[in-house]
Amino acid sequence: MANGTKIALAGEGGQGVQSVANILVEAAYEEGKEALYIPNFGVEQRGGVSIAYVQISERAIGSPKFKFADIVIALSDRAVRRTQKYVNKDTLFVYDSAIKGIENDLPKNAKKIIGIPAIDVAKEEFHPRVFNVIIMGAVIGMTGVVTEIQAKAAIEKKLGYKFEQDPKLRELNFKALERGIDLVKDQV
Amino acid sequence: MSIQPQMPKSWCLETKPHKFCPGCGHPMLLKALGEVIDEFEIADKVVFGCDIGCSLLAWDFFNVDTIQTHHGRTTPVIVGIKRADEEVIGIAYMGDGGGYAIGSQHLVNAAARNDKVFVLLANNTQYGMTGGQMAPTTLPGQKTETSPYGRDVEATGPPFQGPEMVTAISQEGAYVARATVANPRQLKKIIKRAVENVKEGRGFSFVEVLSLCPTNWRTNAEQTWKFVEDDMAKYFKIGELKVPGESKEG
Amino acid sequence: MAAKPIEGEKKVFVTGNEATAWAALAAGADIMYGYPITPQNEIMHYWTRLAPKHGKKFLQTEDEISAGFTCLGGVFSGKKAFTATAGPGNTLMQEPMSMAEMMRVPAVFVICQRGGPSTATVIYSQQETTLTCFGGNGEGLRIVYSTESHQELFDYTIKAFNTAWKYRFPTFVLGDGYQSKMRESLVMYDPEARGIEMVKPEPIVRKPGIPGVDRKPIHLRNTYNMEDELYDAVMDIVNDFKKMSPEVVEYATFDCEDADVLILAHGVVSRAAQGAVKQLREEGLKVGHFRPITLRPFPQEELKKYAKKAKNILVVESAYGQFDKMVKENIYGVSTPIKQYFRPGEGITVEEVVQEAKELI
Amino acid sequence: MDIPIVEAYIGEYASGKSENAVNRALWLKNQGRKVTLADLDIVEPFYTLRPIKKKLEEMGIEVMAWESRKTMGLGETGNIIKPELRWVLKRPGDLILDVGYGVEGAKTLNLVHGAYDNPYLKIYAVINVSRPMTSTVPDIVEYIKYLGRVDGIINNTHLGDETDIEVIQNGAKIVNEASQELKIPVIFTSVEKHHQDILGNRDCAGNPVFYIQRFMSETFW
Repeated sequence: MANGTKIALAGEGGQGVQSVANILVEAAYEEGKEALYIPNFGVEQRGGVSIAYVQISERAIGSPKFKFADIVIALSDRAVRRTQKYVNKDTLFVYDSAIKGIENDLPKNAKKIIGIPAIDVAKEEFHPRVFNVIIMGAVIGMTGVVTEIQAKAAIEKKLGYKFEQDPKLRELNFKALERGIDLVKDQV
Repeated sequence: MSIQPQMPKSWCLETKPHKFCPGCGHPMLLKALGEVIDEFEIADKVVFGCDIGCSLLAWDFFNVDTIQTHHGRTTPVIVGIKRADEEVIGIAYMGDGGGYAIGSQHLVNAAARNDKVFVLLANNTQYGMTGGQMAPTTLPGQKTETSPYGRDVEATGPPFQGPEMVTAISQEGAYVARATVANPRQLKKIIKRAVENVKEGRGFSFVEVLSLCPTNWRTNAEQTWKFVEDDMAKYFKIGELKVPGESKEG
Repeated sequence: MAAKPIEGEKKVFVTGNEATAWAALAAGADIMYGYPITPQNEIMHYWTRLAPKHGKKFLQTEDEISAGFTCLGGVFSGKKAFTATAGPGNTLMQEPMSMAEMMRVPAVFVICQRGGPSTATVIYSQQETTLTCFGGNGEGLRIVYSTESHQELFDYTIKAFNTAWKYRFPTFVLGDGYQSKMRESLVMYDPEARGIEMVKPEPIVRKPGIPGVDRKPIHLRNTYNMEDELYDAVMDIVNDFKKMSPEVVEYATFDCEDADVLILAHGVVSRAAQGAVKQLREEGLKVGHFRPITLRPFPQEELKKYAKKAKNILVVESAYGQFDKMVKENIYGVSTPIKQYFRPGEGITVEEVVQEAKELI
Repeated sequence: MDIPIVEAYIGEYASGKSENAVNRALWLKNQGRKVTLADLDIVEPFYTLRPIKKKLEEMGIEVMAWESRKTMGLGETGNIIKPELRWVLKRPGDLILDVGYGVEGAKTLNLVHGAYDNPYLKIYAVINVSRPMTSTVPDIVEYIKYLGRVDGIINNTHLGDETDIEVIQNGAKIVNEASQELKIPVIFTSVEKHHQDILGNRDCAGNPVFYIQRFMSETFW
């Protein structure tokens, strides 16, 4: 953490990777850390691979772009292929184990490759819409860049207006977060 | 020359005699405008913008604060001033090239937004200052330096109908008319109504004035008036096209 | 209507475009003129949300030519006016910018560089450096601040209004798509509460009194008849620019004094250079970094001093040599070898700069 | 008072109208006549008489043209004619009109009050065979017809510094053929002074030769 944690989150447009990144940096900022988040926007914003570059650190952050990530999270087949270039020997490479046909595309040089069943868990245990919150939990679980409490506060800040109308949603989101943390518990 | 008694008060004496060609339509138009500025006593409220082209010779013409801008860009400069200072009576002065060709997007959008400025455009059917090239308003068959065999409407389109276009796209409160220097009384009346319209904050004002360019038409006095009264009038209908809530001056 | 857009100081975590809009408000800007183009849009979005609450105005124009010219109109009437654009919009806006240069119109332009040439990408580059500094048919008599962070976007947007109105030159905040779109923290503040003196704007036309009666009419032009007449007009501007330069020039140095390798970068790329210097110094390598903050006027003497001392120079930029050209022009006569690392339209990382610098040791 | 000489020089872009007009005016002046030289070039006037106005006036010719310094906005080239030009025919003495080029040709003279009613007016078309638009007999014939009224032709064929006798004589031959076809006389062939020793007083087609000095090279600024 001294030099900061660099995270590349990649998925299909609509999977919510940008909002995970947004909530994550918000939480880090609230916790008093330095945070920097840069979306890759542009043509890929709609219907392409969406990548969020996040850096969280105790110290001031330098270049918004980085060459290698400490953690890569790839949530689709295209995202798996697209994010290989951010992987080096120190990278934890996380992908969703429900993605098919990528066995040969997983990076060979990563420190560790972790498959998590987030898509299935979301579908079976929660609701497909909280898929990205599960992912957020996984990121927190692996990195500890923010505390669970702070993450929940950030979610509350972002979705509080919805929770007020339907308090069950709060519980759903918070449970999803916890489940995400749980998914990677023994992996790192 | 003892033209002094006829000069509007708002004309700047130090810069007279002016630099327009003998027989040019601009001074006639600027005289009508000067008289209107006098009658409304608005010299301290007017910001006058002039374009590139012969209209720029008006840059020091009036005892009125004046900004000479770029070709086609007088409308946005005056709009910018008006948006920042609502008390201004903004007048953008240009030729047919500045208004209908290089600056047409600005005319269209100022009209569509109903910006409360007055765009005053002199139509003399060609680019005078650059040496008499074809303009959007050039008449069919008219010879210019870039239509040496006469304007071919098949290839270059017919004369641009400016006030008609502005009428179609402008909003409630807009004033649109076409006048001619051949009828000075009506010209002044129309300019006065156009100025009044922006002065009262009703909306956008646009007046096209059929003007004279004997220099580039290569016409003598008789031919000059014949060109504006007969030839141009065939394509450009004189009169008010849009008047906020009132009857039109025909 | 709130009394002041920002009371005191507050730490925030926002995008760069948001920071810029807030800075314009804090600087007391009266009106923004703009035309949509990515990655600039959110400056307009935030301005249009914030402005009416503070009695400020906005006009969305038909194109960037108009955004530029209406902005000059706003300044003529004595208001702090600004506009923002990027890429092809910057290209179009050169026409009004050159009029501002000739007529000494203190308009403020925020540039969010995107990829080029042509439409290219909406993401990021440093390829509008030459255009912003020297665009139009003129001599580049403009003040250009190249920022590296949200804090600087905020600081220098405020400063741009003051410099513009103090010296009467069009003034530019040269940012980029990364700075526009990324989120990071900064401290927003009320500049006056920090003791920053805010330069008051004044009408350029419609000064008090009736023209021709109480005072002379103001007749402004940008057209000249004769070579010598234009020469005098341009040289007046050139001389004012030279006179102002020592007061306006800004730069930052990082371990330059004993540096064998001197890394040169501007804008957001400087952050990668700073990161590289830190890392290489930790490894005991004598590497420094010089960053011009004003690209116009350029900190020529200051750069020369360090460039002379170094054994090698490394120029790093997200363009193909635009900054490099500027560097060479300004260190003319210095014989230190120059190596280039050009990534047109692409972000540059600490790792890349480290690797390039190491090759020079 | 003797019969005034009133000549208007017209012709294609860069055919040498102004050069001939200036030399003609100076020649008349040297005959002890009073001469006014008037600039009627309204398509590209910035490149004509204005820059040498002062110099010509010092040589004793009255020049009626704007001075560049006094013509705000004429940086856009500008073809504003001086009001006095309209009445230039009322002046005593000889008058040389530099009309310039343009699609309307001699029609420009409409701008001078009474020009077409003036019994002394001669309109001369200046032709340089080395110019691409007037390099052959048919081209010249078509071009001169297009100009409207033309009373005489001036052969001003040259290639600048590369002019030699062959170029001049070839021009004389071609212009002469065109002249016969148009039934419009060749008034003279104009040639730079330094060719005088070789060429003599007549060109190969028998036309008189008028020796000139170049002034217009100074007008490009």
